[in-house]
Amino acid sequence: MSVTYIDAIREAQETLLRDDPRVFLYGQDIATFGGAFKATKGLAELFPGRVFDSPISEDAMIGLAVGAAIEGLRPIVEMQFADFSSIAFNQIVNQAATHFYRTGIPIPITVRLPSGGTVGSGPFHSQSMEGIYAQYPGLVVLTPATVSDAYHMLIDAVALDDPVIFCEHKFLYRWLKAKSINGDLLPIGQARIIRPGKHATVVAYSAMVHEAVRAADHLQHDGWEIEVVDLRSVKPLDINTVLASVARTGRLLAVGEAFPWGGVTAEVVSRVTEEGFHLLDAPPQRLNARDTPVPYHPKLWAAHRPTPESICQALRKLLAF
Amino acid sequence: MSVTYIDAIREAQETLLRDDPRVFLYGQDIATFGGAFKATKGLAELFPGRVFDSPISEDAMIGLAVGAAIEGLRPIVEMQFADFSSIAFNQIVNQAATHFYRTGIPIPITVRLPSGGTVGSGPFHSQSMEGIYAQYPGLVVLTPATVSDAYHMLIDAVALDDPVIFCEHKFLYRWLKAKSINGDLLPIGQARIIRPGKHATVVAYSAMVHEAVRAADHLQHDGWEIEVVDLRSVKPLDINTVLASVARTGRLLAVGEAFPWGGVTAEVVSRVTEEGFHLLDAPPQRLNARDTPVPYHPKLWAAHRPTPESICQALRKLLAF
Amino acid sequence: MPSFADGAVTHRDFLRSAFQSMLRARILENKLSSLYKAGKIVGGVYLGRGQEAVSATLGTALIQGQDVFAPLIRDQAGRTAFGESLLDCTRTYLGSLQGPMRGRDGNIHRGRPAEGIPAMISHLGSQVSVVAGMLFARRLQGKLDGCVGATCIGDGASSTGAFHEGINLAAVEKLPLVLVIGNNQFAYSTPNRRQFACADLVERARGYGIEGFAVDGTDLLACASVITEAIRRARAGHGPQMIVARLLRLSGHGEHDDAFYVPQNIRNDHYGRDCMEVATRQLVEHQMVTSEEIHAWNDQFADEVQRAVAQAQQEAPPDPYHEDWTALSTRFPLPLRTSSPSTVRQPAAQPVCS
Amino acid sequence: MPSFADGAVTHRDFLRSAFQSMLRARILENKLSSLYKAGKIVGGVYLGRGQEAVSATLGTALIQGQDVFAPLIRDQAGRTAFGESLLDCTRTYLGSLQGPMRGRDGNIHRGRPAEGIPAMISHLGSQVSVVAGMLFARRLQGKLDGCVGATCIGDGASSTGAFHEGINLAAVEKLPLVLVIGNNQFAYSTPNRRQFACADLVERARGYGIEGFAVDGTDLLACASVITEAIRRARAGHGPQMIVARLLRLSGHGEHDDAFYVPQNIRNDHYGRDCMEVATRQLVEHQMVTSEEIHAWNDQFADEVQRAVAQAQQEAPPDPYHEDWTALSTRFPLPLRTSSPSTVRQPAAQPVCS
Ligand SMILES: Cc1ncc(C[n+]2csc(CCOP(=O)(O)OP(=O)(O)O)c2C)c(N)n1
Ligand SMILES: Cc1ncc(C[n+]2csc(CCOP(=O)(O)OP(=O)(O)O)c2C)c(N)n1
Ligand SMILES: [Mg+2]
Ligand SMILES: [Mg+2]
Repeated sequence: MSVTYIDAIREAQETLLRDDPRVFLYGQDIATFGGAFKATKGLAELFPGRVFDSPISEDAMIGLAVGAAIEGLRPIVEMQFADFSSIAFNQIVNQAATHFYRTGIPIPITVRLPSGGTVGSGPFHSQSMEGIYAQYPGLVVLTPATVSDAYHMLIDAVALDDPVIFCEHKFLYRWLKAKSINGDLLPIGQARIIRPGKHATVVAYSAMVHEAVRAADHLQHDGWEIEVVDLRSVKPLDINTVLASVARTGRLLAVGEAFPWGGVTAEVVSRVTEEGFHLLDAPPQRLNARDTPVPYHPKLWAAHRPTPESICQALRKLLAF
Repeated sequence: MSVTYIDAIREAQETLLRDDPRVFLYGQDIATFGGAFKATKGLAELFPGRVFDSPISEDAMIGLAVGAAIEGLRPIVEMQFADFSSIAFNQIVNQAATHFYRTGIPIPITVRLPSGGTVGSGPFHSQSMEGIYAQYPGLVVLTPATVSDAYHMLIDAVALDDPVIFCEHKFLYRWLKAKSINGDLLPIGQARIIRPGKHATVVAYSAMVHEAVRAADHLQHDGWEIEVVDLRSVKPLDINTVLASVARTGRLLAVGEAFPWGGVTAEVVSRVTEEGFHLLDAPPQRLNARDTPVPYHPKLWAAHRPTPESICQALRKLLAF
Repeated sequence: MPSFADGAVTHRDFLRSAFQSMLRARILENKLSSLYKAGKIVGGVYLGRGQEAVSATLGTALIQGQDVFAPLIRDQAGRTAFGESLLDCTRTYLGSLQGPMRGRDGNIHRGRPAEGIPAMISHLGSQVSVVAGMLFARRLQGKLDGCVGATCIGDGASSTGAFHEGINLAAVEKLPLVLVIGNNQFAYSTPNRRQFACADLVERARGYGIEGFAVDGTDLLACASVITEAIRRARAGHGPQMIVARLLRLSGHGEHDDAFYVPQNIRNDHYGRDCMEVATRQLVEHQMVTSEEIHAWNDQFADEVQRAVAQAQQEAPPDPYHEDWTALSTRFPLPLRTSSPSTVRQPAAQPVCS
Repeated sequence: MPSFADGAVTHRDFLRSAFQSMLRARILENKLSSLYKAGKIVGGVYLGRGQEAVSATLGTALIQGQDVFAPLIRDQAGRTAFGESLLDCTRTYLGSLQGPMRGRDGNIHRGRPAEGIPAMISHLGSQVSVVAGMLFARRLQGKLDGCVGATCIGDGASSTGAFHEGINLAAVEKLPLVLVIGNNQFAYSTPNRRQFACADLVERARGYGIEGFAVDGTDLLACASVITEAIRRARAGHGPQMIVARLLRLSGHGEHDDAFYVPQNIRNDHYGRDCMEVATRQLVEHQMVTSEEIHAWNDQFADEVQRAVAQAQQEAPPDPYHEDWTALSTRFPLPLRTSSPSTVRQPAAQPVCS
């Protein structure tokens, strides 16, 4: 018996629909079909009139959710792929994100973005957009890396009064399994030390947490103890946990799967150098995807994103400094 | 006799239309009306059939430009305000930006974004989106700060074979004047030391260059010599010029007008700490706008963005370290 | 023939009320224009001059506290008719901390979403789906009966993808959405022929599977007849209604714009006439108002406007040092575990997909 | 009555040619499906099964080297008819470095833009304005005469803002754009009733001020008649043409999908029939082809497909170590001053706005 990451997301939505009458689901192919990734499988039958197939209108899907939130509901919108949220970009960053600041009325919508690369998915079904949305004031951007976090953080996302961009990693959907959803809760906005160590800190989130842990396991053979911090939430960003870790290790590598200019890893490195410069024994480093669209071919894709090998390599360089 | 920043942009477009038959202009209200900011004033009459009023369809405007570029033309698209490019987001980041990598056919379009804050413009007519676009592979993102750069860089933007996001600052449009457009050329991708100094480096771009220079002038009274680097282009980012400056001063403050999470200043700080950690005598700092939508009221706006006063304050803290 | 009667409101009362809102808006907007020209308002000033008949009719026919009204750029008259106070307007334009936008947003970007008036963002077309969402939510909550949601949009905004997605979604959901397109022949400076190629935008209705009406937007009686009928149909469950009102914007795009690009022949033609004059003539002729009443109203409204301006002007602006500089209603960091329930939630049943 | 004649091509030749493309595509796609099921293709496989008549007719009626054809997800037949080689398909699906996308993009996301075949991005609706732009550019260059640009789209994609903005812009510019909407009744799993509320999407044409045609997409003769006429009208300067072809997708959305959600009665109805069978019957009955010919073609095409697959399979994949990992055609840093002309450009005249 095991629970996958996608099971956890489905379960969270079932829990939410059951426990909170304000919740409804809106998205393409999420009713009868149960969603492109089956994250809503069976929910339309379990909760008649609460799960809706939308037209292929991402802009209007978010507009509808904002309107429903104004009226006191808590919509969860599924984008079929994170990449298609580019169509809803304006409604997300200008309508939803500014609403509370402008009017005092919060917009508790949750936008689920199936994110990140998988084999053969290519430039338009692989993107990681957390670093785009996090730039806009008024959004909370979550990036769960574990089965239990996928569950609890989605529940928490809907409980938050602000719009949440919920970045689920497609690679983890079926690959990541846990015995059960555990009760190891942390509040939104708090990072987790997922693997303790003392020689260097790797800050990662989403699927990269697992790649980082593998790299750390590998370096263990050489006697290196690498601490891995799972950010969980990229906005707000729990810089205190990161700083505390860097205080112990003196070395920082920030790893992300998004494009390399700016984004989460740049924010992490900047915050650490601004606030914890004296803690650093070596120049902090970043490892991101390459600066091209995400390639289709598995061989290119494997070289486009960070892997345990490239993380090890970056860590060895950092440790040798 | 003087030339303003907006004159320079208009002049560049006149030069381009005259010298290059592949160039045409497309945008809302740019023909008879000459554009919301008069950047195309008179050009429709001077160049019949080369300057077009578009429908209010930002997505299709960029799609049209991409198609025209495939056919060998060099469209310049004016967004009425940078903020409205959020509607064209998908066509810019997914259609235009990926095209060369995918097909080998470059897309030489120039998208002009009237950017940045001005008094009373509020949340949707004030945004600075350079840090959003720069995250996407396949785009060049330019941010001219001077009258001459506004002219020469727009000419260069159209000469580049890649899509260029040309961020013009609305505040500079009429406020910034020069005697004439000078011949002080630098290639795209090269930063300029706009004010030499030795105690600290301020890296800025667009309107913030002028605020930084004012702050530097002010600190001069106290004997501080502040070097100001104008990035000119935020992608590519000329880290060598920045590093050389930091090598001289040992101190870095990155100033931007965009929202504070990520973006240009985070990229600058991260690059400097990664590559020039040993050059730093103090923790590098950032100064950005506040993490809220850009407020309407002049009093709020003045406290939302960096000003000479807040830059001075940040510099004093940095110098005191 | 459609009737003006909507519940207890008689034809005469309806028209007098709409007319008063037109007048109040015109007087207010004239004042805003002078304030702008005197440098007392920063940013832009956008007027609904020439569009008051359409807007006021809509606002009058809607029921405050029950319906949704998402006004756009030229809807001062509709706002007034729907019950927005003059102070909401002057406070927003003048940046008072007491206004609904507290100086954070300005001019026509104001609203009271919790009272059924969404606060528009600039991006044209974006409000259509928001209103649809409000109606959709009410249906889910079993509160939709008898409600309608109305929003206005220009000819130019009909070219936005957001408009298309929003109205199509409302049609699919068969929501009581009333969409009023004010075709004032220009979008900023851009004439209709550069905006769309059909003869009349009302021809779009059929393609969305919704009902469409064309109306002379300069004619208050026509507007009252058509708009109340469309609202009646929406209320009665006929789904979205599209009304295309033809008229001319009698000001610049904003008060910074002299509208030099509007040719004289267009100004002179039928739709170039001023709906205020037409309405005055109509109501006087039909003996629904007297000139004396109009004079009295003029004085009364000028006085109201004057007071609304004076009050907003004397109110405190927002103070950046006391401003809450956060865009979130949630205060991070959250106290440990309080964002999660006290008991550990376990999945209800076996995961379906394992 | 529209005629099939387009230049020198006779009715019979046209239909035989279109039929051959249908057959070639069907055989190729069957092969792709097996390769996918055997794990030889990563990512997705998207088939045009049941839509070949529409697509092949379009591709056959367009002139390679002169027209623009922006195929979408279900256009293998149209691609083949327009002259795309089978190798372009197999190389892209199999990730060969020799293919037009060089392993950087896959499956149906391929094209040769310089040869009039834009390479679609996934975001539905986005290609409409790109094709409009290609035509617009040709007009500016004086090269538009006689050209048309065609693109295909599904019923679901008609709900996108990009579709609306693109077709409206093409109508405003009166471009020779031919838009073929393949209404296969489903968008992935979503049925028409959750996608739009009009009776037939062709009713949208009027609202854009363009000409519209409805056609039975399972009927090759009808498709040939209607689509060639629409293309003729576009070529003759009548502006954009919208064709709505009704049919049923005879596969899953992709080969991972068993389409359980398509009800049996829809499968059984008129539009559920297979256009290949219909076309075979039609052409045999009209004595345009013989069964022997069809058999021979079957063998020939199977052989061609086999060879295209085998060749792509043996070709080298892209090599990450030799990949040029830049998304720009410009190589930065630019050499000093070469991006600027050698002489200092000075503004031509006095600045207009100073
Ligand atoms: C998506 C978008 N693009 C551009 C603008 C800039 N803009 C503001 S109003 C306007 C003209 C609107 O014309 P129309 O819709 O006809 O309304 P009208 O002003 O005539 O009432 C434009 C182009 C905008 N607000 N939103
Ligand atoms: C903007 C956008 N949203 C969602 C998707 C995901 N998606 C890919 S194909 C598809 C269904 C398309 O349906 P339709 O347009 O009817 O074409 P068909 O597949 O039926 O030929 C969806 C939802 C997408 N590609 N683009
Ligand atoms: Mg208008
Ligand atoms: Mg379909």
